[in-house]
Amino acid sequence: MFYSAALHPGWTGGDDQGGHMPDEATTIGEQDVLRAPLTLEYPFRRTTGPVIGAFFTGLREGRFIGIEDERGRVLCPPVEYDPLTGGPLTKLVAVGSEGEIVNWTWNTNVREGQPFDRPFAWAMVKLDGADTPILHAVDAPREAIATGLRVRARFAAERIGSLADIECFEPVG
Amino acid sequence: MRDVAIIATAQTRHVRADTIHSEVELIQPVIAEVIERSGVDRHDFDFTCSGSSDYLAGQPFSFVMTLDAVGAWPPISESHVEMDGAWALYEAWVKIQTGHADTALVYSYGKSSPGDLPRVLSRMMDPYYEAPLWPTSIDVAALQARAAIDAGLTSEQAMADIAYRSRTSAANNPFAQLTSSADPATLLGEDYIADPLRKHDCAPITDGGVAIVLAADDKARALHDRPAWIRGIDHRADGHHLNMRDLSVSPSAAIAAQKAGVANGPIEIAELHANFTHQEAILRAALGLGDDVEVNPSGGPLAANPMMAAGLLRIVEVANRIHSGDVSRGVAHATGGHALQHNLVAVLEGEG
Amino acid sequence: MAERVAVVGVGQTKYTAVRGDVSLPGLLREATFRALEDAQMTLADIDAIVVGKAPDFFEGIMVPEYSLVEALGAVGKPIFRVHTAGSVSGSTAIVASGLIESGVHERVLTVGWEMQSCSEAMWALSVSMPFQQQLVAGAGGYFAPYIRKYMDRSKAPDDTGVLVALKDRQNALLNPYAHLHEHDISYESVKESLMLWDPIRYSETCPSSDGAIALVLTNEAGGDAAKAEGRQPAWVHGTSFRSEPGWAAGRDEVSPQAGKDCAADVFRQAGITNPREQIDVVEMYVPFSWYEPMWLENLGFAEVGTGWQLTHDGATARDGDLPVNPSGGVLSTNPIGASGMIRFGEAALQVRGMAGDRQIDGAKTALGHAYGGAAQFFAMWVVGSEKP
Amino acid sequence: MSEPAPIDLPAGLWSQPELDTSAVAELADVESVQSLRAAATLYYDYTPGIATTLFLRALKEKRLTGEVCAESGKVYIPPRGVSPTSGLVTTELVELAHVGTMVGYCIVNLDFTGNAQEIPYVSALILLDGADIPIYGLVREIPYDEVRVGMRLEPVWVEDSELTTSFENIKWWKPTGEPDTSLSDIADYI
Repeated sequence: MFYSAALHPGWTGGDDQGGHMPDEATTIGEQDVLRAPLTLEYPFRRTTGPVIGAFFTGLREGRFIGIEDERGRVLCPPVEYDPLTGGPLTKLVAVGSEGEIVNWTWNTNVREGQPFDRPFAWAMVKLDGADTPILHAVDAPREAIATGLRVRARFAAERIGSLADIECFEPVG
Repeated sequence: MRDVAIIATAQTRHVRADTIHSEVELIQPVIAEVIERSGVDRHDFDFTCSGSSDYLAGQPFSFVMTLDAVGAWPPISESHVEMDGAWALYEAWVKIQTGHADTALVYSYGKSSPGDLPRVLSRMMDPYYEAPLWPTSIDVAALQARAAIDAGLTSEQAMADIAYRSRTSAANNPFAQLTSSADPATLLGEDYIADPLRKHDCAPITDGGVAIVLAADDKARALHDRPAWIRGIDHRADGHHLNMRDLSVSPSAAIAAQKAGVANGPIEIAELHANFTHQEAILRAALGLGDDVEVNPSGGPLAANPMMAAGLLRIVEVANRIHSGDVSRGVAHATGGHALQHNLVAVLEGEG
Repeated sequence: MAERVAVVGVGQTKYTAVRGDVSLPGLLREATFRALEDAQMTLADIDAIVVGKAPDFFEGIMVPEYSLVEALGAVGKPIFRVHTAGSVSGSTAIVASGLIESGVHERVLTVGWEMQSCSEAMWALSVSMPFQQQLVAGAGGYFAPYIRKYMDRSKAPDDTGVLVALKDRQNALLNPYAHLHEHDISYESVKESLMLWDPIRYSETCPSSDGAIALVLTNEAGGDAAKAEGRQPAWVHGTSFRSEPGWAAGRDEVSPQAGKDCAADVFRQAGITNPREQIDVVEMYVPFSWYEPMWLENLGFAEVGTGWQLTHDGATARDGDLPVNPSGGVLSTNPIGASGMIRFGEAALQVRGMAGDRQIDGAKTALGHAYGGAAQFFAMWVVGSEKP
Repeated sequence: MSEPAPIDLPAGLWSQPELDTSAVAELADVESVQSLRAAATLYYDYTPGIATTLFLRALKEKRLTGEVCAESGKVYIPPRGVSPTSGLVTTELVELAHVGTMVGYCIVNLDFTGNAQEIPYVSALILLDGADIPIYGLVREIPYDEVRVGMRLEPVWVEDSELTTSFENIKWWKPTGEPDTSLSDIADYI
């Protein structure tokens, strides 16, 4: 049994005009090439260390924790390192559960795993007492979403120390 | 530093979904073609380097399978980066600078079509604070686009103009995936997909690959009558976390441009790895490109976006125009991560 | 071009099954800051960062170096990510070395890591692809037939692997960073451990570890400065990597040509004509015990078919003439994406005279060795206490 | 495995910094979060490519096909479309015999996630007559301690009605009963 380059023109070598992708293969066409679904599923466990752990401990307790960086700015969520120099940060601080939207987008193409299963706003929310915003979803109609909008965290009733402990943010008042 | 030049290039025709070929079947013809064009016997490459990502097609150790296309026998000096192929070129350039190599084969490829690319790319985000929410690459780009608009750097109109210009430029590019566009006014009448981004603001999902041959000094001169010399090349990173960066600027691209010597002479064309229209505005500012600089005459990533190869493809497009004599000095840019986090800038020149 | 390269900082974490007390960035920072402390530098002194780890699927983070940029002090700097399967962090150190050798940078930080506790690596290595049949049970299942081939070819005594495992695990007792500290290990306990992938016993396999290693490399001026301050550098005498197809007719999986070529290349660069005589210590990538005699032959330390004799004669023990893996090796510690660089870093510590209780007296020249894939990717360096 | 005995690291090493939690005293008395669970599921549309498709379509017809490297003449199975030693496209397919010689094996006693086999089982490298590279297969119908290199094996197929485009068409391999291949004849493979 033989098959030759003619079966998939262009595949075996260069031609300067059309590149290599065969428009149609004469013997084995696109419809004949096998395809199958492939699902990769991983149950990851991530250790948090004390700083990230403090943030998630705070969420479980219904509050936000930040950390002071080398210039005295409060980062929330907190990280172990100064965002510019990489130096170690150690001063944990409490941050409010209300804040304002500093950036946002309206997500129309909702994907599995996202906070809502209908179109919703992603927002960067700068919480009171923090100098950096946190990314999460906002439960409000599109026309209500705007930079400067005051929002507060809506915590989940059952909290385990996870980002899902924040259901979303919602407009204040 | 040794003089290092690109002396041959090849690329696939870029398509939305190549459901016919495996990854090695996709890249093999490109490698074979670039070797043939280079005039270097395949056993004579001193170094080989490739770039790819296992996440795109869901294939662990993807690069191990595609090594077959090189014919690594007898064994070769070879390495791989889990980055865009532009960084594979950078590693090869460094290898030549050490004196351990005079020639190098560089290739990269991506099959993004098997997965839901914007969702797959959410796995790049911070694993504690961002990735658990599954924000897509488009969601993140939209936040950056708003920051750029709010900073007065661009506008939805300017972005539509960029989309229109890019895809109509691609009409002359036989390898491009998208080669036409409605006019900007029509584009602006479309709905947002992630406010302020519309579909036209986003690079397409693409399967494809590219390859390059590098040679040093006299070897380059012997192999090509007009080598595309790499006069400067540098890459830099910005922070990752969206909340700790000013998304409207790209300090890392600016440093890389300065180190690569972009401003040391006139720039005729720039191929910028801007996967979203607003990123072209951010990069123009960072690289200090004037309005006279023609950006992405190939159509750029908005016309064909083979992940992990689209950055190296920018270098290919500039090199091709130098090889042909159309251009004597150009700049190529590649990016990695989301929201232009990691940026590489290369200045290419023809002889003289 | 051809700048001399010195290793002036080595930092390691305590390797263990689960580093439950640190985050991923915290793990890398622990190794990084220890390396910087050793080098008497700060993050601000570093020009570029080169990182390596095994496939991104293992930890579920695509291009994880990007979310680690701030943690590694890499903002505004070049960061570079290498991936060459199991040899990866050996390759990573070589790429880092090349950045200095080429004259592009003066001080480079390089980091390799793995948090195997994030997921089950065994699972990730055995992804079930459509249309395929799941027959190879992880890395051990792949390598076991080739180990059997070596046994058949060399007529090595059946307990060679037992002796290697016993030696490496006992060496590990002198290495405070090693994952496994099996104080009660014995010849019998290894030999009686469960036969997992016949002929590979449980105690002849590497553990799954969390851990990171960082190296600080400098140019000649940096190495001279360290020396002047009484901190002995390890000078890089040669680096090499070689690759071959993992699946090719006529390929010798027991003693791959790429390994032979890589060793020949690195020895040539280092001016080594008789490795058995001229190399004082070897840190060799031995994830399954039998690979010690196999690599001894592949690397040219022993004639074909006789590598096992060095093991049986005690030549590879701490007090032998060619100590192999005084750190305890991969058999005692295996954070996959760090394992290659650990070999390179331990080799550097030996020639610096800074290997603590595991120090081999008088070590002047050492080989660091890593391999990956289907024993098809090789990375090696030779380091010495004297300038090349 | 016993837990590693505690051992001190060299003194004075950089370690994780102590946190100042004085401003968040309310967290002092609650249990700290130490780790997160993060499931991730990704979906792909897998394409094995032309060469594998041709092979699998033949396999569905109970045929075993190999490809020939144009440079070395070596016969590869399963085909991948490109010769790994020459980098050339393999343009010639050949049909291979349904019998081969075992050139290597491993007895697997380890159960692992995703494993579908009963343990212990024999994972073997089988060199089909006419091929230059062995394929993997499961060996059954012989006590595993009698398995040996050189043994002649033939495939046991699923029922014809169950044939699909999958490697699973071959349930396992069994001894043919022929005399073993002389080891010198397969010296290049063992």
